[in-house]
Amino acid sequence: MKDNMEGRKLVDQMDVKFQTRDVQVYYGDTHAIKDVNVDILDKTVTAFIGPSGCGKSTFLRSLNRMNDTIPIARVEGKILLDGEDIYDPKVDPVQLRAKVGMVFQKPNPFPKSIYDNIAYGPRIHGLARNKAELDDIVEHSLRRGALWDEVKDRLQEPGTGLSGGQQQRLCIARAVATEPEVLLMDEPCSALDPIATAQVEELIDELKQNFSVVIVTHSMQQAARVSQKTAFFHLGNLVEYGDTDQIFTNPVDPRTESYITGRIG
Amino acid sequence: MKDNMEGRKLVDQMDVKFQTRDVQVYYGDTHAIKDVNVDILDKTVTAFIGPSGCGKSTFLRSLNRMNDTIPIARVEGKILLDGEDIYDPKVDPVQLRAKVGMVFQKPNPFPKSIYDNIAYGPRIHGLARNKAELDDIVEHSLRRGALWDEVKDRLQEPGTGLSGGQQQRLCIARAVATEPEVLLMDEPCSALDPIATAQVEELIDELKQNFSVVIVTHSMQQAARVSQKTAFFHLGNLVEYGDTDQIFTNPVDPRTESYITGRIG
Amino acid sequence: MSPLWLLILILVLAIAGFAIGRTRAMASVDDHRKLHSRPNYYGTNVAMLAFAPAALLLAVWVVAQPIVINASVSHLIPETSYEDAGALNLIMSDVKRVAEGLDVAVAQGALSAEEARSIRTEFTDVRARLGEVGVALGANVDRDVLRAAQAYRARAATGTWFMTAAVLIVALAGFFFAIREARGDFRARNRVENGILTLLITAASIAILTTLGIVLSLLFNTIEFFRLYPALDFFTRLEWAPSFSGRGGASALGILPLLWGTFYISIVALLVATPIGLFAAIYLSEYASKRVRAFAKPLLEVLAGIPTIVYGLFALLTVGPLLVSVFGNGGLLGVDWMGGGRAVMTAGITMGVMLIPFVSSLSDDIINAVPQAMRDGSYGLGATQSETVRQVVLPAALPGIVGAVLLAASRAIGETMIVVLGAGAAARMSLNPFEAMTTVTAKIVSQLTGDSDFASPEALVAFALGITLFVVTLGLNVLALYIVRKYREQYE
Amino acid sequence: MTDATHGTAEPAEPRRRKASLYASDAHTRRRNAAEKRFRAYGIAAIAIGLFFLLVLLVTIVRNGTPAFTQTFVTIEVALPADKLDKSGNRDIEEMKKVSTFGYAPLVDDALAEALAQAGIETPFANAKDLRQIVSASVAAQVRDAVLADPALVGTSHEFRLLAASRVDGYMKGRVTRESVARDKNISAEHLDIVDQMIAAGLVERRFNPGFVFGADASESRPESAGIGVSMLGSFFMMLVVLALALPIGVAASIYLEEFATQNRFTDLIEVNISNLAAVPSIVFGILGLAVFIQFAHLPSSAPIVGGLVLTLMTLPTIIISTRASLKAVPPSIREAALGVGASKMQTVFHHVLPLAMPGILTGTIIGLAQALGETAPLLLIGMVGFIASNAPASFADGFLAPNSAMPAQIYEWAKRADPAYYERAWGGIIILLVFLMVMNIIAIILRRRFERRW
Amino acid sequence: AAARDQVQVAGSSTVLPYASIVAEAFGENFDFPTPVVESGGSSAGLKKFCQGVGEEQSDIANSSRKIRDAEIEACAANGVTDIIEVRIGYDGIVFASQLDGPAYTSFTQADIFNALAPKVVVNGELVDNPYTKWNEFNPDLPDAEILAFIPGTKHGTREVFEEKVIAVGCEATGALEAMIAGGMSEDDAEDACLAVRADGRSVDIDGDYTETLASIDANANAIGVFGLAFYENNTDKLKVATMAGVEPSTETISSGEYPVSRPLYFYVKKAHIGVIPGLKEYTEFFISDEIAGPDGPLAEYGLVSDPELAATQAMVANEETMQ
Ligand SMILES: Nc1ncnc2c1ncn2[C@@H]1O[C@H](COP(=O)(O)OP(=O)(O)OP(=O)(O)O)[C@@H](O)[C@H]1O
Ligand SMILES: Nc1ncnc2c1ncn2[C@@H]1O[C@H](COP(=O)(O)OP(=O)(O)OP(=O)(O)O)[C@@H](O)[C@H]1O
Ligand SMILES: [Mg+2]
Ligand SMILES: [Mg+2]
Repeated sequence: MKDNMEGRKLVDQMDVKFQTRDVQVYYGDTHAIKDVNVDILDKTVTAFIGPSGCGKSTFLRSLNRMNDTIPIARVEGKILLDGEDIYDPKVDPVQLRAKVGMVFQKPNPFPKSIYDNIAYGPRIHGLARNKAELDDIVEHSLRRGALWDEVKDRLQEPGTGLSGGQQQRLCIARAVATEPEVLLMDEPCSALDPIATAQVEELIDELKQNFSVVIVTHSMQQAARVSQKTAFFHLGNLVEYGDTDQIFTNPVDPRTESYITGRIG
Repeated sequence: MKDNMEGRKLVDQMDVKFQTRDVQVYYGDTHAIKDVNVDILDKTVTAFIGPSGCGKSTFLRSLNRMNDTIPIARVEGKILLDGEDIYDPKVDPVQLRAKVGMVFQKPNPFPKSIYDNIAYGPRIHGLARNKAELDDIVEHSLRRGALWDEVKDRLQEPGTGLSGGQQQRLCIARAVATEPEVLLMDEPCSALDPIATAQVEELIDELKQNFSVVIVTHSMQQAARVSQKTAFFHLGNLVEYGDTDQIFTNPVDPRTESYITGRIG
Repeated sequence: MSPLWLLILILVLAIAGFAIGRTRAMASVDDHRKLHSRPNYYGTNVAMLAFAPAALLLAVWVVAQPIVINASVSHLIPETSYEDAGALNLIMSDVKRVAEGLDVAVAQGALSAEEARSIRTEFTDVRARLGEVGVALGANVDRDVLRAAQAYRARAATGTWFMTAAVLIVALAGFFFAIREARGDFRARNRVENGILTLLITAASIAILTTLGIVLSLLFNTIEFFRLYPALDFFTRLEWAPSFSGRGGASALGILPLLWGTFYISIVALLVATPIGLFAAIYLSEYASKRVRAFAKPLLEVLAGIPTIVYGLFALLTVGPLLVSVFGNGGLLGVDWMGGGRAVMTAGITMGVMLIPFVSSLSDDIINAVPQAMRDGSYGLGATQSETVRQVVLPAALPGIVGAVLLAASRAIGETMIVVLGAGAAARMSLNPFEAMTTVTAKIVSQLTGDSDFASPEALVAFALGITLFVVTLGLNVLALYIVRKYREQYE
Repeated sequence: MTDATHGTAEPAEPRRRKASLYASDAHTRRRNAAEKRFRAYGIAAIAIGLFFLLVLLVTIVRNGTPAFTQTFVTIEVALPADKLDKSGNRDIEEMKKVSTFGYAPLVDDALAEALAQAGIETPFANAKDLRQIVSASVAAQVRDAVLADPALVGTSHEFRLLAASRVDGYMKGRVTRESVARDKNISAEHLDIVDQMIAAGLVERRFNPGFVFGADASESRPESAGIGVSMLGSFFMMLVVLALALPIGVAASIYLEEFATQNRFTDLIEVNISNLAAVPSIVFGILGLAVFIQFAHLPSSAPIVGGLVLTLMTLPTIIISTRASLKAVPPSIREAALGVGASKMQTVFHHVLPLAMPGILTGTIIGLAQALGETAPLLLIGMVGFIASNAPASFADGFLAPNSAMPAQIYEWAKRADPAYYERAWGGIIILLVFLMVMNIIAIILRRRFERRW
Repeated sequence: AAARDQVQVAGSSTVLPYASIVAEAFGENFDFPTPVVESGGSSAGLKKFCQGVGEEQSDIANSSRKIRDAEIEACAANGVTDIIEVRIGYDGIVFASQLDGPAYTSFTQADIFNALAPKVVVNGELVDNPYTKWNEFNPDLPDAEILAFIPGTKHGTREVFEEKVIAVGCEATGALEAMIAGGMSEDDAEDACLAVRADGRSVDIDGDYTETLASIDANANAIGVFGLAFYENNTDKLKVATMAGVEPSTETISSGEYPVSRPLYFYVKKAHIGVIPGLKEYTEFFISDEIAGPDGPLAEYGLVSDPELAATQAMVANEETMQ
């Protein structure tokens, strides 16, 4: 209860979606995320960049409590969504995750048909009143995921029989279908060709009109193209966070500069 | 026997590693690869590019008969490695795969320690005489895979507990450890940051001194940087194959041009 | 040399071969990396070639030699002394017994080897001499039999000699052949793996052999049964009432009420075991802490290890009366559905309890093997754990779970003790699950272990029941396989 | 819970927008309720399972523990030479001629003597009437002692003799004075004597090693029956089962799951195996009798035959569970191994099999449990009945000499008329379960080591 | 294979207790190993016995009934021709109920028939059995629900029960006559007499007496059919019913006063005598006065000893086979 009050106090800007305070994540003894404080804005695309293994995925997963599923993972500090502490015992992680959708780094389609993969979220959240509506949602989501044309004739085939990039887009479409308020995307374009990438970036642009999007990417170009804010992680630390333009043109921290210019990894 | 003779006849250039003639791949009724004829040269890096779902992985997998593991997949046509038909019943796919290593699109570490992940190949192929040699191989491979520094203190931890990019590098290191003559890499850098990418590209460059490398990539820049030959696939067809320079500067087929300039996907 | 010693000898040869093959292969190349396979494969190849063919020959020989000798010796019996093949058979078994008896006598020192070769019925009471060493003979030994027996022994000795030679030759041939092969470019691994594959196939065909054995061991008596009892009655009659008083065909031996009881009871058992087992499995693998799981799972498995007689008594003394007090006359519900404690429900529920671990433990392992990424994908969409389990994990684990349930069903069909004590012995065709019924299996056991005339249809019917049940379950299994194939989902 | 405190009933709104995380909407509440129900089902399922287990175990233990103690009578028995060795030259062959019928009166006299010494009056004129206090086995016990040590003849020796089952039952509360009224095997007078003997310290109830280690006894002397020898029978059978069923089962599964191409033949094998699981166990007994005893001429009543039959019976269980767990290993693991040039065989043995191990071990545990508790097939191969052999003389004898098995022994005891056997049957079940646990513990520990998620 | 050195016995589980007592005493007193006595039913035992002559075949079959002609033929077909039949005594078959239950003291066969037959004679007419309580047809019997646990059709006891109780009752109550009068042939009527009602008041027990006992335990009014020996070992739980006023005991049965009993047998393969060590000795020991006599351990256990034991002893001594 006290936490809660405090939480509410912290919300001063209305367009802050996520506030994190001194977040630490441990895997057993490994300290994977150290003291991360970041405010993620609403209706904004935030990019997480940083060398492989620096903790981007870990931090991203802590934003919708996906780390709960890893037995050895432990999160400390405070993460507020709309001013509410998501690690509060009163919070139902299920509801949280419905609000904060996620696309994983490794595509993980269900061993079901393509249709059922997409329809899964809407079904459990009761987003469709009938079959026709559900069909609509599926088509719409697949279109947004830039996959519709490739799979429209094989909706009943298993999602696991798709190519790597197709699976990735399927997972994007699946996440979009539940209409989350925040979408966390872990390298959503890693297996996509430039055109598909462009389509996904378009989708991200469209989503940001109403929602908040957080994207992990290794492509500076992509970060520069789609995001308004960028956070640079290094060895578990949030080194720098600010407007994307500023980070890419005029980074404050020397490490950021080295990374962007390709000197540290 | 006859096939074999014929195969030998076809070898006119000594530096051709793979020759494929009218290769077709089917998944059940889906015709995923159509009439592909391509000569992959020794000591050369060949890049496969093309929109997602066009059949790059499928074709790559048919080069070391990994498609054998998919019950519904069927390969027709002729694929010659050093003039010998790899689909000849006399050919031992195991030996073939030891010669033709592979890095998969989705990182798939064994649920074993990092050390054992790397050491597995050398062990079964008897590449090390003793523990010290094996340690050497593991270290060397991890270094080549640009992962050594990150994992040298946790070699006994499970490979599945690594970050996405780390897993990808682990799989690269694992493939390199068996010293294959040809290395097939399916989007090896998709989850890597620029620096790690550069290191892997360096590795590829190094490998091509002695071996043949085939790499699937969605990054035109990467293809241009590392490869000498480029093959462009579209909807299961090999649209164009030639010197990388030529493909990127002066493509013959309009589809290639559209793809490279970002108009079709 | 006796087969056992021969076996040990070739085993030693194989072990030596392993070492030699390995060393030779390593020596054949300057760098062992140039070997096609790992050195151990070369060693194994030598061991395999030295051992396997020789052992196989040995096995075949040990089986075939008596048959061959039997055939050759039977010519020594004058044709006048027997009427038909059956009688010759009898005489020959006597011959063998005498021959073995002589062997035993020699081994025990009751006869010298020379004596054994030369004794004559005219001068020695062979039966008595052999009786002294504890060899049972059916009748006094006549001259021809003894002569044949002596010939039998002589030929057996020669045969054994040849066997020793042949087996050793084959072993050595394999040995040297493989040693010669142990060179760097030889594909030893492929050879060894083919050997292993052969073993695997052999193991798989044991199932076929068992089936064949079962069918054959039931078939003759079944045919005999149908000679005595009309098949049509057996398959279509709705009554099961074997009689005792030698009233011939008065027994009613219709299988249908038994089959009905079998399926009714099995279904009740599965209705108990499947949900409980499945929910237990889900809880153990998805919700329970490691601690709880490590403790609850083996405990549940104890249920599978409690002897069925305990379950039977449990059904009879606890479950039955309990059910009667609920569903019986003057029971809690005020209905009078249940006359006595013995009922389909009693047996079904008890059997269900026994089958819980079959479903729970096996399913738990399978559910646990579903990759975490599947669950993550579902949680990431805001699914609750139960939605994840029901819609993602269970479908992925379905083939294994079906296997577990089928196994439980099989067990239910094959169970006897619980049925006898819980459901009774009376065959009945009724829809009321609170009535006593019985199963095919229970009747197989009771007719086999009963007191009726063993040549009568009442006893032989057990075999016909066995084979019919076999065919029926075969059909059900084909159906199950078909269904599983249709709904199979593969992850990744 | 959360929903309870924040339970403002909002109208059900399909798309939750900007709702507080702390307050759940109706749809989520419904889902959470479903979740809780689901979880409760799980707990309930386990609770039901464990409840039944508890009930069964309590029944077993309550009925079975009395079997572990037994009532003994300790008395001096005079061993007069004129009765036991008439020739007087201590020739064993000669002494063997005196049968147990000759020894029985000695025990009667000893009893009478002991009572007299303790000052207990007997209403019986004839010492023979006292015989009903001690077991029918005591004459044999004395005789064995004398034949083992002929020097005892002519002396008095103290023996601890088994009390008769009725006396034992009296000590354990099973036999009461009312029930004795119509019992011709013992009378109230005997019980009076026993009461006084207890007071005099001649009768005591103590742990009975003979039950755990001894051999079966006939119907008329339950007090001397033990389960030890049949435990050895079970042990040797389980050796056979483990040595054959596990490797054969795993090998067959590997072939079917990893190597066999799907065709009619493998379908046939597959259907066959699941069908074998449904074959009643007694049919395996018929098979065993026909194949192993009548065709292969293995000795009947021998644990080796029992082991072979049980192996065939257990195979389907192991194969089905092994196949299911092989199937559950994700294909990406296989691809990874094949990709570095491992052969299929290596892939299976190095990667797939270890990952499938938990399921294999579960199948083995369940299969062995089933095999260990099975009676019906043993009925046909001659392992059920009165097979009071002694412990096997050698390892090979363990497989070949006639023996029974624990479940068969328990089954036999449960059928016998004397209620003392009923208690022994339950006691046997306790031992069977302990045996089972010991057998499974290794498998359970191994299974925990192999368990992992990926 | 090493020669078998112990006597191998198989067969009836009714004879098993007696055989095991004898085998045990035999093992204690002779140098021969204790015989192996398998149970498994008379049918299985005789089948094994008739499989053939030889070391791997069994020596003795215990049987709770006389060997049948068809079985003798089957034996002969397998070369088992010389069979010695040994009758060891009689098994009394008794009715008993819960100790605290109603007292069934004045049974006759007719009462049992009236209680358990599907059709009975009421007022001279053959009707579907209307009775639910014992005292409805015999006021001397208790006012208790009819419930009987009778041996299942696998048991030899059932045959005795049918012939010595039900069939007798059928005739006594006039049901047989009524059936014949109703147009049945004599054979059919005799058959029909033996049926029992199927409405759950008569329950077949395929298991053993322990199962019957457990069933009785759970049903206060029920009566069950037991062997005399079993009853005598369980007097703490069971109360025996008299039959035609006679209480069953070894004495009343051997004198023939108590009508329901059956002989028990074992069969010896003559060909094995003299070759299987101890076979003859075991056979003689079994029927010696010390063992099978009225004061021997078998009688003590509940076997009704055979008044003509001496004749059997002589027959065994001479190895007289069945013709
Ligand atoms: N196992 C499979 N079963 C059925 N169809 C498949 C399977 N794998 C791939 N396909 C189909 O074959 C086509 C080619 O797939 P492939 O994986 O080769 O594409 P790709 O070029 O590698 O694409 P990406 O860049 O997205 O990885 C696609 O349409 C895909 O859906
Ligand atoms: N399940 C796990 N168990 C143990 N350590 C882990 C686990 N997952 C990640 N780590 C470790 O935590 C650190 C951060 O990992 P994380 O996955 O967040 O990296 P990342 O920034 O996403 O990298 P990448 O770009 O390669 O995906 C790494 O050192 C990684 O090895
Ligand atoms: Mg990551
Ligand atoms: Mg691909």
